[in-house]
Parts: sequence; C-alpha cells; structure tokens
Amino acid sequence: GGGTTKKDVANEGGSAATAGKADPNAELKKGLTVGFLPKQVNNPYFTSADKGGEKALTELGSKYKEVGPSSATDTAGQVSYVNTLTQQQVDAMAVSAQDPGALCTALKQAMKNGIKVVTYDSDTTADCRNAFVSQASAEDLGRTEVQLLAKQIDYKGEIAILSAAQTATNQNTWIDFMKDELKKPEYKNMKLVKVAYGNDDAQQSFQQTQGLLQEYPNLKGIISPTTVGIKAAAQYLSGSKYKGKVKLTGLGTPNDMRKYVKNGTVEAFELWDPAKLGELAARTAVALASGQITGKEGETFKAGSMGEYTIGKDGVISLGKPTVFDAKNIDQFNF
Amino acid sequence: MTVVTPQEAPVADVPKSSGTRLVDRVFKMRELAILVVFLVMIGITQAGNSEFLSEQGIKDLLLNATILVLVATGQSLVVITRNVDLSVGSTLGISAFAAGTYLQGGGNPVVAIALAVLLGIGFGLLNGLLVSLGQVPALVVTLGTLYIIRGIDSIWVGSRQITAADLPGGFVDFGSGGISAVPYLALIALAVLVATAYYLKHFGSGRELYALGSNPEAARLAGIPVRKRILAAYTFCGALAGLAGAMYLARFGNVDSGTGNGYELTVVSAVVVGGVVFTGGSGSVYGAALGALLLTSINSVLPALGVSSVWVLAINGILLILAIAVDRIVALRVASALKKRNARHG
Amino acid sequence: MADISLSRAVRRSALKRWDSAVGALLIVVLLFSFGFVDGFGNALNLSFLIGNTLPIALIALPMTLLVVSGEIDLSVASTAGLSGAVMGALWNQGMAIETIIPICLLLGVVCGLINGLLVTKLGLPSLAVTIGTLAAYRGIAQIVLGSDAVTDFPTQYLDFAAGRIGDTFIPYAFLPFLVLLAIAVVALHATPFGRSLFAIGASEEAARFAGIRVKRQKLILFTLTGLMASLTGIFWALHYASARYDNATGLELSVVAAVLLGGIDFDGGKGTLGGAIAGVFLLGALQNVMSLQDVSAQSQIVVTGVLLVLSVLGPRVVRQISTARAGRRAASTPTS
Amino acid sequence: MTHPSTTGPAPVLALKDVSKSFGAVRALRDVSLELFPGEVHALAGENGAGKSTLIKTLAGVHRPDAGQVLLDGAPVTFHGPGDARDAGIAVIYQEPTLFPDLSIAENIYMGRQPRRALGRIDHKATHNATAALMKRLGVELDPDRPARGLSIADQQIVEIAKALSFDARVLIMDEPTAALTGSEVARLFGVVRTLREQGAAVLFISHRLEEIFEICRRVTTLRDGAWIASEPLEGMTEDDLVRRMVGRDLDELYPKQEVEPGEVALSVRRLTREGVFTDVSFDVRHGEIVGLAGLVGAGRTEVARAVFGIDRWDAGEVTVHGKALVNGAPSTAMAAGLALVPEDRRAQGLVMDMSIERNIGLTGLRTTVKAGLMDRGAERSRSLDWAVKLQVKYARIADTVNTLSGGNQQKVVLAKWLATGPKVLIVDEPTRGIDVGTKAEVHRLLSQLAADGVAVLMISSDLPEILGMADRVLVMHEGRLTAEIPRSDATEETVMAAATGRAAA
Ligand SMILES: Nc1ncnc2c1ncn2[C@@H]1O[C@H](COP(=O)(O)OP(=O)(O)OP(=O)(O)O)[C@@H](O)[C@H]1O
Ligand SMILES: Nc1ncnc2c1ncn2[C@@H]1O[C@H](COP(=O)(O)OP(=O)(O)OP(=O)(O)O)[C@@H](O)[C@H]1O
Ligand SMILES: [Mg+2]
Ligand SMILES: [Mg+2]
Repeated sequence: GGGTTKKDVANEGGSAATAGKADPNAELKKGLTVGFLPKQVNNPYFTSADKGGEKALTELGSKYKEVGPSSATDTAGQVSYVNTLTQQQVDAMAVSAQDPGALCTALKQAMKNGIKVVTYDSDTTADCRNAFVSQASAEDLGRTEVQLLAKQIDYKGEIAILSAAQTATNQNTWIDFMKDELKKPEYKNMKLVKVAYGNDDAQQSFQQTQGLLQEYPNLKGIISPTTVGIKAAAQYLSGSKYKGKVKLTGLGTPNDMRKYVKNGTVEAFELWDPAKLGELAARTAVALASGQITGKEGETFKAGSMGEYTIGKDGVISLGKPTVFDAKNIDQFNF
Repeated sequence: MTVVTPQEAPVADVPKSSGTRLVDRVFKMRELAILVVFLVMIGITQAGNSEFLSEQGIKDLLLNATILVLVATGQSLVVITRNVDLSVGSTLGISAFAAGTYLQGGGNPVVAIALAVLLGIGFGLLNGLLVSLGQVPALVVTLGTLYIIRGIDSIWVGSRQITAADLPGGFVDFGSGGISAVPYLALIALAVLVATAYYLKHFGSGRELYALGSNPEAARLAGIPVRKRILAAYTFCGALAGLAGAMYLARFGNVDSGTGNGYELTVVSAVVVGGVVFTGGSGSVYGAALGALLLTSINSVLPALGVSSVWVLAINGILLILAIAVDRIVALRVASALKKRNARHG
Repeated sequence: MADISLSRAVRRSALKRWDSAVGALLIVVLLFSFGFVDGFGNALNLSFLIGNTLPIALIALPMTLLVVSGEIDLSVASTAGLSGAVMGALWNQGMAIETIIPICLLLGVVCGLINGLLVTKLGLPSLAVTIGTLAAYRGIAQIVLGSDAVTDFPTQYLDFAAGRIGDTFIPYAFLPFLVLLAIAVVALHATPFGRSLFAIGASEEAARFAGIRVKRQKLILFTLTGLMASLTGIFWALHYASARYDNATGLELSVVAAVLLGGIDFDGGKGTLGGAIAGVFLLGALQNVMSLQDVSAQSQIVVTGVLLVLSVLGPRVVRQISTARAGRRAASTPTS
Repeated sequence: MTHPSTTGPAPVLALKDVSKSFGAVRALRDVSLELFPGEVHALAGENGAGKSTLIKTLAGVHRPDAGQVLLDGAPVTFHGPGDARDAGIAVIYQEPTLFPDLSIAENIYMGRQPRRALGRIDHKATHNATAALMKRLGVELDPDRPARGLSIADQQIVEIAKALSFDARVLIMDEPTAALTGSEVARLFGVVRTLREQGAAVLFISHRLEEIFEICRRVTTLRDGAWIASEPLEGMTEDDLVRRMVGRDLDELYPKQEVEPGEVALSVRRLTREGVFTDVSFDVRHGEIVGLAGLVGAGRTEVARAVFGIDRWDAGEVTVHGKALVNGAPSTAMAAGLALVPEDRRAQGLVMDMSIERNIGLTGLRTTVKAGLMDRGAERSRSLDWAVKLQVKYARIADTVNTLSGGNQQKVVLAKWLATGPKVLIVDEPTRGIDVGTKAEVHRLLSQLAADGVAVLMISSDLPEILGMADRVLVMHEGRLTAEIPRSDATEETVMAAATGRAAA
C-alpha cells in the first residue's frame, strides 16, 4: 500500500551542505572560542586529545573549553551539550560523536547559527559537520594490526578479534579492513575464528578473553582494536597460563600497556598520538572559523608545526600513520 | 565451587525434634534450587567444551565471582533489614581508586586494603545515618548517594587512571594468584561469607536483622535497637564494598573514574536471584553468594560455548528470569508442603 | 472541633507538601534562569530543554501509575531501545514507516504484557523480573539490529520529532505529550481505576478483599508502560534521527530519579502525577542551566544526588516540625 | 492472697495523672491507675476510650505528655519498649506483632535467646523452651514453623506465650482473648491464675464482660480518655460496669428479631479445598442469620474466603439466587450481591494508610461514578452516611484509619461493606474487639438487615453471640461441617459437642 518507505526517502536526494568560498590567505583569527565535546569526559584518551587541542588554541590566541557527558553511551546527553555550545555561541566546536546520526539535528542547528563544526576521532554523517579529523586512515589501521600480529605468530594459526561495542563505527570499519587484509595469500595459514565484543568494559572484555581461550584452545593471537579491550585482555593474559603463549596486539596507549610489554605479555601494539589528533582538530576548527577553508575536498591549510594538510573526500582530514610501540621505544612516550 | 553447603553448627549430639529448623530448611531448599541451576549450566558447558573446567577455567570462574560475592554479601544484610544500598558500585569505584592512589607511591598493600575498607565504612555510615536517623526510603537516599559518590569520584579522579604498572608487583600477582585452582581472592571472599552467615544465624544481633526486616514495628516493640542495627548493616555493606574495591584493583590492575558504574544492578540481581526477598526478613547470604556465582558464570559459560556475544545479553536476561521463576516455584512448593505439615489439627 | 481539623490539616498538608514544593522549586529555577542565565530564556534553548526532557517525561507517566500501585518497571529503556531497533530494521527492509510504527507499538504492548504476566501469573517481584527483561529486551534489540545505525528516516517525521512550532519554544511533540499527560492525570486522580491503584499500592490484600481485580489492573499497567516505552523509543529514534540497539540506555535510572524527586513513594500508595512531572522537568531544567553555566557533568551528578537526598529528608523535617507545632497547640487547648 | 485495694504493699506499677495527646486528640486525660502484686486488674471502656494508649504508655511505647509512671513507687521514664521490658513488664498488644519470616520460637525469644559460649544462640534450648510454653498453654504449634500464615488466633497464642516467657512481674494484656474460643480462654485463665498466685500483677482488657468478672478483682474504667473509677468488682453487676463505661443503661445485647426466612439466597454445595475443608454444603435464606461455629482452625474462615472468591476451591459449587459464582473472583461475587467482612481488619479489611472516607469508598468504585469519573460528592456522602450510622468515632472523615482505635476500625470495615447494600452478608468475627455498647449496636444492625431480607452468614468464636443471634447454627470440625442445629436446640453443650467432634449430627 501507500506510506513512506526507504525508497521514497532515497529519492528525495541529500540536502546540499552550504559552503561559502574559501580564502586560503585569510588571516587566522584570534580570540575565538572553540568548544571540545568528547564522547566522554574523564576518559584518559579524550583528555589527552583535548589537552592537545587546548595547547594549540592557546598558541593561536583563542579560548578553549571542554564540555561533555560522563558516560560514553549517553547520546542524549551529548546532544544536549551540542545545544549548550550553540546557546553559548562558541565560534567552533570539535565533536567526537557517540552516534553518527543522533547529533545531526543539533549539529545542523549549530551550523545554521554560524558555528563551525569539526568532528574528530568519531565521525557523524558527512553533511552534519564541516570537516572530520581522522586519527589515521581506517585502512592503515586495519591492515597494520593484522601485519603486526602475523609477524608475532609466524603467519600461522587461529586468531580472534576482541572489539568494543558491536555498534562502534570505527572498530567495525577497521575490522572490515582486517578481514580484507587476511584474504591476501601470505595469511593463508591464519584463520580468524571469532570477533568478540567486550563493550569497552574492563570486566566484560576480561570474560570475553577467557571465553575465547576456552573455546579455542589453539588460539595463537588476539587483536583488540580498542584501548579498553587490549588492556583487559593483557591483564587477563598476564595472570594466566597463556601469558606469552597467546600473542596480543591492537590499539593501546603506552601508559596502559607499559607493564605488559615489559613483562612479556605483549610484544608490540600501535596507536596514533591522541594529543596530535586534538591539536589538528583545534587547528582545523580555527582555520574553518577564519575562512581559510570551508571543508571542500582539495582545500589545503597549514596546521602550525604539524605541517600542511589537504582535505580529502567528504571533508576528511587524515592525521597520518599510527606509531608502533614495543619494548624498545615505549619509554619514550608518556600518554 | 566452595560456596555450597552451609555448615551446621556443631550440635549433632542433641537429638533433633521432628520439625527441627524448618525455617532453615526452607532457605536451604531455595539455595538448592539455584545450586541445581548452576550445576546444570556448568555441566552442559563442560560437555560442550572440555576446556571449561580446566584448572585455569575453574580459577577464572571463581575469580569472576569473587568481587560480586563480596558486595552481594554486604547487600544481603541490608536487604534483609528491608532496605537497599544502591551506592555500592560508586563506593567500590572510589575505594578502589583511593587504594590505588596510595599504592602508586609504593605503599603497603595491607594498608591500602585497610584504606579501601575504611572509606567503604565511611560511606556505609553516611548511608546508614541518613536511612536510620532520617527514617526515609532507602531506595531514594542511596540512589542519591550513588550519584553523590560517583560525582565526587569523577571530580577527584578526573581522567587519571591507575594501571597495573603503577602498582606493586606483589599486589597484582596476589590478585590473580592462588593455591592451584583456588584464587586467594576467592578464599578471602569465602572467609567473609562463612563468617557473615555464621554471625547471622548464631548471634542475637544477627537474628535481629531478620526480625526488623520482617516487621519493623514489631521489632521496635520488642525493644530491638532498630536504628543501631540498620546503621550496622549499612556500615558492613559499605565495608565490603570497600574491600571489594581493593580486590578489584588487585584483580584488574586498572581503575579509573568509571569503575563500578552500573554495578548496583548486577548486585541487586545477584541478591534477588539468590532468594533474598526485597521486602526484608528472609534469605541468606549463601543464597546471595550462589546468585552471584550463577550470574557471573553465565557470562563465562556463553563465550565458552561459543555463543556469539550478540546473543549474550538476551540469554543473560532470560536466564535471570528463569532462575527467579524456578526459585519462586520451589518456594511455593515448600510453602504448601509446610502448610500441610503444620496444619494444627491435621 | 474547629481546632482539631485545623491541626490535622496542617499535618496533612505537610504530607502533601513535597510535590507542591517540587513544583515551586521548578518555578523558582525557571524564573532565576530567565533572569540570570545567558542563553536560557530564548525559544530555541527552551525547545531544546523540552525536547530532550520529553523521553523521560513520557515514560514517567506510566511509571508513576505503576509505582503508585507498588510495582516498578526497570525494562522501559530497553523496551524503548528494542522498539527503535525494530523500527530501524523494518525500515531497512523497505517497509513503510506508517506500517512500522503500529508494529513497534504492538511490540511494546507485548513487552509490557510479558513483564505483567511474569509478575501477576507467577507472582514474581517486579524489580527482579524487569531487571531480567531489561537485559533480555536490550539483547534482542542487539540481535535484531546488530551494529547498524539507521538514520535515514523520512524528513517530515524527523522534523516533527525534532522541530518546533514556528519560532516558539514549543516542540511539535510537546502537544501530544500534553494530551497524554492530561489523560494520565485524569486516569490516576479522578477515575475508579486510579483510586484502585492507590489501594493496591497501599495494601494489596485489602484491595483484593474489596473486590478490586488486582492482577488485572497490574497487567493493564504493565502493558500501558510497555506501550508508552515503545512510543518513547520511536520518538527517540526520530528525535535523534538514529535507530540503534543501544538507544536510551540507562534512561530507566533517570526516570526513577525524577519520579522519586517528585515525591512518589516507592512503597506504593502515595504520590501525584503533578509531582512526578514537576520532578522530571526540574531535573531537566537544572541540567540545562548548569550546562549553560559550565558546571561540569561530574558536578551535575552530585547536584542530582543531593537533590534526591533532600527530596526525602525535606518533607520529613517539615512534617516533624508541623506535628510538633500541632502537638503544642493541642496541649494548650482546653477541652470541655 | 488478698490485698486491700488501697492500703498494704505499694503498687508495683502505677500511673499518676497521666495525659497523652495525638495531635489534637486527647487520648488520655489525667488518668491514674495502680497495679498491685497478686491482682488481676481489669481495664474497661468503650472503643477509643484510651485503653490501648494507656497500656502503651505503661509499656514505654508512648511517652506521657504530662503525669508520671511509677515503678515500685518511684517515678521512671521509659525511653522505649526495651526499658519497660527490662523493668519486668510484659505486654501483649492489641494487634499481634509477630515477625512473619521467623519461627515461632524465635518470635518468642527474639532479643533474649538462651546463649551458649561466646554469646552464640542456643537454638536447641530456644526450641525446647518454646515447646514447653506451648505445652503449658495446651496448643500444638510447631516451635519451628514460621509465623507467616498463622491464623489470628494462633498469632494471639504466640503473643501470649511470648509474654509468659518473660516471667514478668507485670503482665499487661490488651484484648488477648478477642480471637480465642472458650477452651483457649480457659487455658489462658488457668495460666493467669497461676501467675497471680506467684505474685505477678496482671492488667487485663476485654470487651467480653463475663471474662472480666471471671478473672479480675478490680476494675478501672475509662471514658473518652478520662478516668471514671477504680473499684472492686465484687458486688458489681455487668449492667453496673456498662453504665460506668458508657454513662447510660445498655440496650439488649442480642436484639434478635424473629423473621420468616424467605428464598434461598446463598447455596454452597460440596465445596472442597484440598487440605483445608472438605465437602461443605449449606444454604442461607433471605432474612436468616446463620451462625458458623467451630474451634479455632476449624476452617470457617477458609470457607468464607472461598465462597467470596478470595481463595479458589478445588471442587463444588457456590450459587447466589441459583446463579453459579465464578471460582476465585471476588469482583463477580460482589456483583452478585455478596459482601465479606474479613476477620483480619488490619491486613484484609482496611487500607491502613488511607482515609476513612476512601476506605469506605473502596467498595463503591463501581457505583459512585459519573461519566467514568469518580463522583467525589457522592463518595463522601456515602462514606459519611455509613460512618455516622455505625457511630465511628473520628475527628475528620479524611483522617487515615490507622489513627482510629481498634473497635472503630472494625466499624469502618462494617461500614465499608454495608454501604454496598449486600444481599448476602458474610461476617467473620464481626465484633472482634468491639465494646459492648457497639456490639449491641452491631447485633441490632445485623438483625435489622436480616429483617430487611439480607441473608447473613455469621462466623464467630464468641459462642454466646452465635447462640444469641443465629437462627441456625452450623458447626465445623477439622474442615468438615459436623452439625446443623436449629436455634431452639442450640446450646453451649450441643454446639461444643459438634465442634470438638464428640458428636456427629
Ligand atoms: N497513633 C495515633 N495517632 C492518632 N490518634 C491515635 C493514635 N492512637 C490512638 N489514637 C486515638 O486515641 C484514642 C484512644 O485510642 P485507643 O487505641 O487507646 O482506644 P482503646 O480504648 O484501646 O479502644 P479499643 O477498645 O477500640 O481498642 C482514639 O480516639 C484514637 O483514635
Ligand atoms: N493465610 C494463611 N496461610 C497459611 N495458612 C493459613 C492461613 N490462614 C489460616 N491458615 C491455617 O489454616 C487453618 C485453618 O484456618 P483458620 O484458623 O483461619 O480457621 P477458622 O476456623 O476460621 O479459625 P479462626 O477463625 O477461629 O481462626 C489453620 O491451621 C491456620 O493456621
Ligand atoms: Mg485498644
Ligand atoms: Mg477465622
């Protein structure tokens, strides 16, 4: 019968994101206010990132503020913080979206009020923000994690993935690239037996690791592309008989993982520098607010000491390749 | 599998009358029901995955249950008095961080544990004072202190975190070590559990907790110091939450401002599944401990059986309801048997 | 005699005072914010405030009735999440939204019915049952929608759920809410049904002996709660233009906190809907104001907690003072 | 054994000019009372006269607003019931105060269980002591069964056992016999006499005047919270006592009107509830009062509950005017014109936290309705009407019923059900705890209702009441109907014979 279906909506066509003209030579404005809205305040990862943003903003002579919910699943809370920033008439906001769709209405409202919106770490749909600062290309992350683990287990044996929530957009894209990488011939002796989800909760990740090891006694390695997951898995492994026998890699922070690298539980893992991510987000926001860029593909801008960045497809700006941490270099990092 | 049969007091020399300890027997029947559910579940899992009950597997099972058993034991005491403490999760989180902060500087683990327990006692006292002196609904008050303690915790902790690297190695090893398959932490929890159960059964003030939960007005008329007892129950509950915080630190080696968030629902589930009735006056800590064991084991059983984690949550909920339903049916059976046996002229 | 009724009146009003106090507090907060908080008083912000508070308010309606009758439903947020997930999944299948919405509402009815049957037929405690279904419904939502996030609902629906009437502060969705509120107030405070809920909450056994069909009333309530929860789930998915399995996670605690703040007694048999709704909007307004004033999320949590504790200590202190006063007056009244 | 009432040894416990108010209600006004060792002292007064309040003042539950409590002649202040208990005062409160989840033995010894080494409870000794107490009272209650599910009578017996277990110097009993039948009362009095001989002082409250005359030596009368008299009972008649209590002469206690019974209204056929009652059949006609007698625990209450639909029956049939009732559905029973005044007014009859008005209104939720909404005016006038008709003593109709005295609460229950205009009225212990004046009033009312064509089934443990009011007496014994005795043949002997199973009819 009648009614509105997905097809009808698809036919409506996307609404055009309005964009003015970019002036690459425009002066960087001072005295702006940029609001950072992480997925969760008090989360060490986001705190490092936002600190990076604060540093850059101070350098640029603008004001930094941070607001955000205290729970990473409180999407409604995040939406109301977008509204709050809009009400407070900040010049730009940098948002790490808990949900790609949920923030859209509020973010569009903000853009309508002349506020520039940059997403970082976690994106929304492309028409709800001016630019997205990506921590690393998803492809790089996915593929390098497989490569890291493969080396540690001599390209042989069963492996598993311990991810965050099933809905975590980032993780899912990376996992897709991991699967793709595993199709290459050099990995023919490796088999991905399971993707488990620990919901970024220490206890659940812990028990999921236990479950993996019980279910697959021949498991050789685990990839955990989430800082909470890898830490919990490492803690479990280091206190169990599997320590050193089952390899673990993924995304972790050097401070979290130092102990496990030193006691032999973990050989190597990787991550980008969150402070750099925050810094780039801040510089992008200021560049947007100053009119140097508008978020269109192909525009370039200078991000202070970080060098020059070009805006890619869909307004994505990529931070660069992740750093690999191992026993040799880990002590040089502190975040 | 240590938390099973309550010890009988050594009174075997006295012959028992026909209806001896009928009340106790009712409790035991209910505990038995949970135990059966638990054993069946473990049996099935072992059949499907022979690794499950390996030494490491048993150790994991026990370790997983330990912290919940502790908190559930404390919570049962409060629930028995017809109250509830929702703030246990927040207390656990803040005391774990306090202990961690102290240990970061290379402190003495024993002092750290004492510190966590003391902090727990402090919050327990706060709850107890509000509930018993204010004589206000425990649910509201402790929901309030849940928020207050959590807020204070996250303001204090900020984005800091304590990781295993910050802690003395011995402390963390203690958290995962044990005597063959029995972790040290589980032994501590067991000791606390048995002592609490013995106290509840054999000491006057323990029985008075049941009395005042069963009928507060009658308790007052019987001259029971109601406020003092409630205060004590909350303090004990807080102390165990604090102790659990220290154990959490040892076990996971990782604490931040989110530690313990949402734990209250898990604890309440364990207590309810364990047959401790929310209207007070009945239930046992052994039941609550079994409930905790059952709940945490579900989370180990499903991954071990290779059930996709997508299904875990749904199955978890359904099992929880099943456990309560089975318990209820057993309780009804027992009650009707009791009624027939005890009809005065029958 | 006149004197007797006077002092009794004092005592009664002390008992009833808390919900009016919450209402008064709400007005004070609003007035203060209009006057002193930048960015609060404009229509856009107010519409945000109302829009973001609506999900809690919607669920608070049936929850109040349920709590008055001595039961509780903690699975509401999961039911809302499940409805949103099913809505997203069916939408992805290409079904028309006009068909999907009734299906989701029906699903909510079924969820509520399951809770109700477990409570009334098996006699299980609702707290335990709904902690179980809290996990179960959320789990099913996860199975249904998995990691998808569905965002491409038709614009006219999204606009209705997120938009406001012209430039006023009133979101479109506020009007249907007001209608539902009116229905709930009448149902609880002016119908035999509502009266029987108070009796059931205060003494289930006595209600049964008075010929009240306790189980049926409870079943109706749980079903209604499920229906409202799924309505909230649909609203949520449209309001935030996002259907995910974890929508509205943790909303049950917010509802419970707000309802408690509004003076509803969780032992059953006491409370007014006005108080509950005042509690909901008081918390919503406070959060809005505190955010605008750059009060951190952590401190907001502390404020919520302190408010809750005060909400129960406050009336008690008032009551004690007023009984003491009444006692003094009585002692000085000469009786013939 | 005899002490002169005013000279001789000092009173062990006394009240001097005590006043106590609740808000504006002055429950006690300058009341004095002296209790001597070795005497059983009665406290008499109408419902709401202040008897329970007086007792609670003696027991340390209430603190007097003015006046003194004297223990062995010296003023004392009890800070709580514990203090009074430690001073050797044992109290049986009007409403049983048991811990439903605990065993009978624990109920009795809570807070003072026999101890073993290290302060641990000696469960065995507790059990044995309880068994001994039960034996002394001549009842077969398992000390280890939980108190939940005990009938009111059994609860009362546990309360009595508890009070006895104190070996107290002062024993205070607030209507301990209200739910008991003759044989239990006899047992209790036997025990009280022993205590008296051992030198204990006993304060006894009952609305059954014959009991007062049987066991007490002196009586103190209260009226409206004020002390009226303390005097020896010797030489007094029941009428004298009633006059003291109510301030006027009493009407006939059993004003039975002769009515020609009409059609069968309620018909119960072969009703059986597994393990509770078996094969119960009887009819009640319009205009008839049928008494249902039996010992405590005979199953009378259970039959009434099943007929009204509170409990389901396993076999049999209940019809009203030939139409079968639905099993287990009180609402349809009500619709068919049935009303049940239950035996436990606090748990079953009333919503204690609700107002008098709303409690009476609860049975009218279907009738006081206009256009689907509550008609508050109609509800109020209906409630007021019946509260006044039954002379409920209250300050405001909007007060909660838990502020009423026990007897007045009972009247509210009656009002609540009479307001439905029932065709068949089942009353279970309708006058439990009601004073003589009101009792006569209730009897007159029941009689009038029968005369107006209502079919009345009256369950009572008060045998004189059954004999005085019933047209026919049904007797139950161990879950079976053992006799049906017409009014002309009904005597204490015939009824008791059937009730104890000595004779089958
Ligand atoms: N807690 C209370 N709050 C308010 N009023 C009370 C309270 N307790 C008793 N009263 C009032 O005090 C008066 C005396 O009550 P009390 O219970 O002492 O009567 P009683 O003589 O024991 O009557 P009964 O024979 O019916 O048991 C009554 O008017 C009653 O309503
Ligand atoms: N709610 C209940 N739950 C369990 N057992 C009960 C309950 N009520 C009564 N009984 C038991 O059922 C039996 C018969 O009931 P009951 O004593 O009420 O009969 P009765 O003839 O009405 O006696 P009376 O009214 O004099 O107390 C008793 O042994 C009693 O202990
Ligand atoms: Mg009395
Ligand atoms: Mg009876």
